[in-house]
Amino acid sequence: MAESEMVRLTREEIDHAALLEEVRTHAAGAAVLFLGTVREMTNGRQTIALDYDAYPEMAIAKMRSLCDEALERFPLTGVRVEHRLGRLELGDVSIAVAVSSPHRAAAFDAGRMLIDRLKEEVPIWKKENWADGSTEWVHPGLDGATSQSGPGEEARP
Amino acid sequence: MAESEMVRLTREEIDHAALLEEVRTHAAGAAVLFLGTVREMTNGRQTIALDYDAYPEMAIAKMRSLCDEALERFPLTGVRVEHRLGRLELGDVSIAVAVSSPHRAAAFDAGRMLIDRLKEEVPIWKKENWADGSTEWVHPGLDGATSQSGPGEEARP
Amino acid sequence: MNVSVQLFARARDLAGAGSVSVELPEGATVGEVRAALAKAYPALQPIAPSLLVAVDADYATDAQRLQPGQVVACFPPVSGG
Amino acid sequence: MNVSVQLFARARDLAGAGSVSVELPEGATVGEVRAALAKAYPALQPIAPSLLVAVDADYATDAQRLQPGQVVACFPPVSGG
Repeated sequence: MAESEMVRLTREEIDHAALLEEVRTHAAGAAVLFLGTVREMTNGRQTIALDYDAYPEMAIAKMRSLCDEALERFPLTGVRVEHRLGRLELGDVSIAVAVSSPHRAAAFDAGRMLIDRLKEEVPIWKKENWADGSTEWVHPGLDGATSQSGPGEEARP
Repeated sequence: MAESEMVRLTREEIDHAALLEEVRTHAAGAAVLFLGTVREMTNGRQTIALDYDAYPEMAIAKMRSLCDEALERFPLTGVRVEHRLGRLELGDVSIAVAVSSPHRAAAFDAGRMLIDRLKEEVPIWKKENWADGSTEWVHPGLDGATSQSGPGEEARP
Repeated sequence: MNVSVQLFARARDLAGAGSVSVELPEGATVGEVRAALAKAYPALQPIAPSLLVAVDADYATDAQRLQPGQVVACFPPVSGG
Repeated sequence: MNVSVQLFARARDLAGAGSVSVELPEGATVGEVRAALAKAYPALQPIAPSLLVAVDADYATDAQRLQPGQVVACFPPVSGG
């Protein structure tokens, strides 16, 4: 059933409380839940919403292999990763990572590793919808070739 | 009101979902929730329950000063710490730490600092109720002078 | 062989399509896919060196040779989380 | 002066009380409280060197002098979390 999948993509609100419950077990002494949330200000610019898009088959495969790697490197008793796609408003949860472990060090380290690596490797992209009406795909390292468009315009280089 | 206190002691179940909500804000891009939960096995011994006791006035004061220190050291947008006291069964949440920050590094680091320092400095103690019927206050560094008692017996040195 | 390439994010916007086709010799490399894309879709030229190519849902190097039937995708650096 | 000392966890169990009184000269130090406790409650002797003393809800050093009216507590190493 979908509820027991280790990794998930969703277009609905992420039920992070349920995700956290799924990693809790009597074998664990620690659980860490990380939430990425839509922040209003980035480098002095105001966001009104983010659009998240993914290459779903590969995103799922990459998220799964990151979880497998975390399970190999750390003595975890549970791991779940869920990413939301589509339009997200300010404060919405874009990503939830939940891990549990007998002891806290592994739970913190695994949670941190999962979100760090996910941001580098998983084919998901966010588009900023700035308060000034422009939009911009976020592609780290591509600043010299930004793609912006005003409201109602087609995207252009 | 009690709900907005930065630090809390409670004898009820910790509403960690509510705690996490309290640190979420549009200024944050990351939130980290840490839960300490009652683990069944410790060094090969089976626990059936833990009893937590505190020196409440000092515990609250110390928890508050740890949060103040975290707010000074890290660019946090929210911090909450709640510890449960009394009898806890397997899997129960004994402690919840929730922090939020514009970026994830500070949220992870502050959460880790808070739980690490709480375990060293805040006057709260746990008593193991082992499956063999014995009980034992946990006092790190006092292993040479353990205090155990069988069921129904008075504690003895 | 005709290779269908899925595009995402800014690459899709620049090409104006989520999936495009390029004609390549049998046994072409991933690097040749990238070059053919930039030639067929000049709007992709400025970001072509940074485009990542995935074959069968895994990152591929430019030297890797394509087999018929493999699924190819091309996209700029990721920004999830 | 008569100093009331709150005890916690194993210290309370060993002394058999959550609060005990010890008689000390005016201006006694925290170290003297610890020594007086161990003398009045021999069961505390084995853990006395590890006992922590708090004055007015803050950790105190053995050299610190007590003022009348201060709240004193004594307990073994903490294990919350």
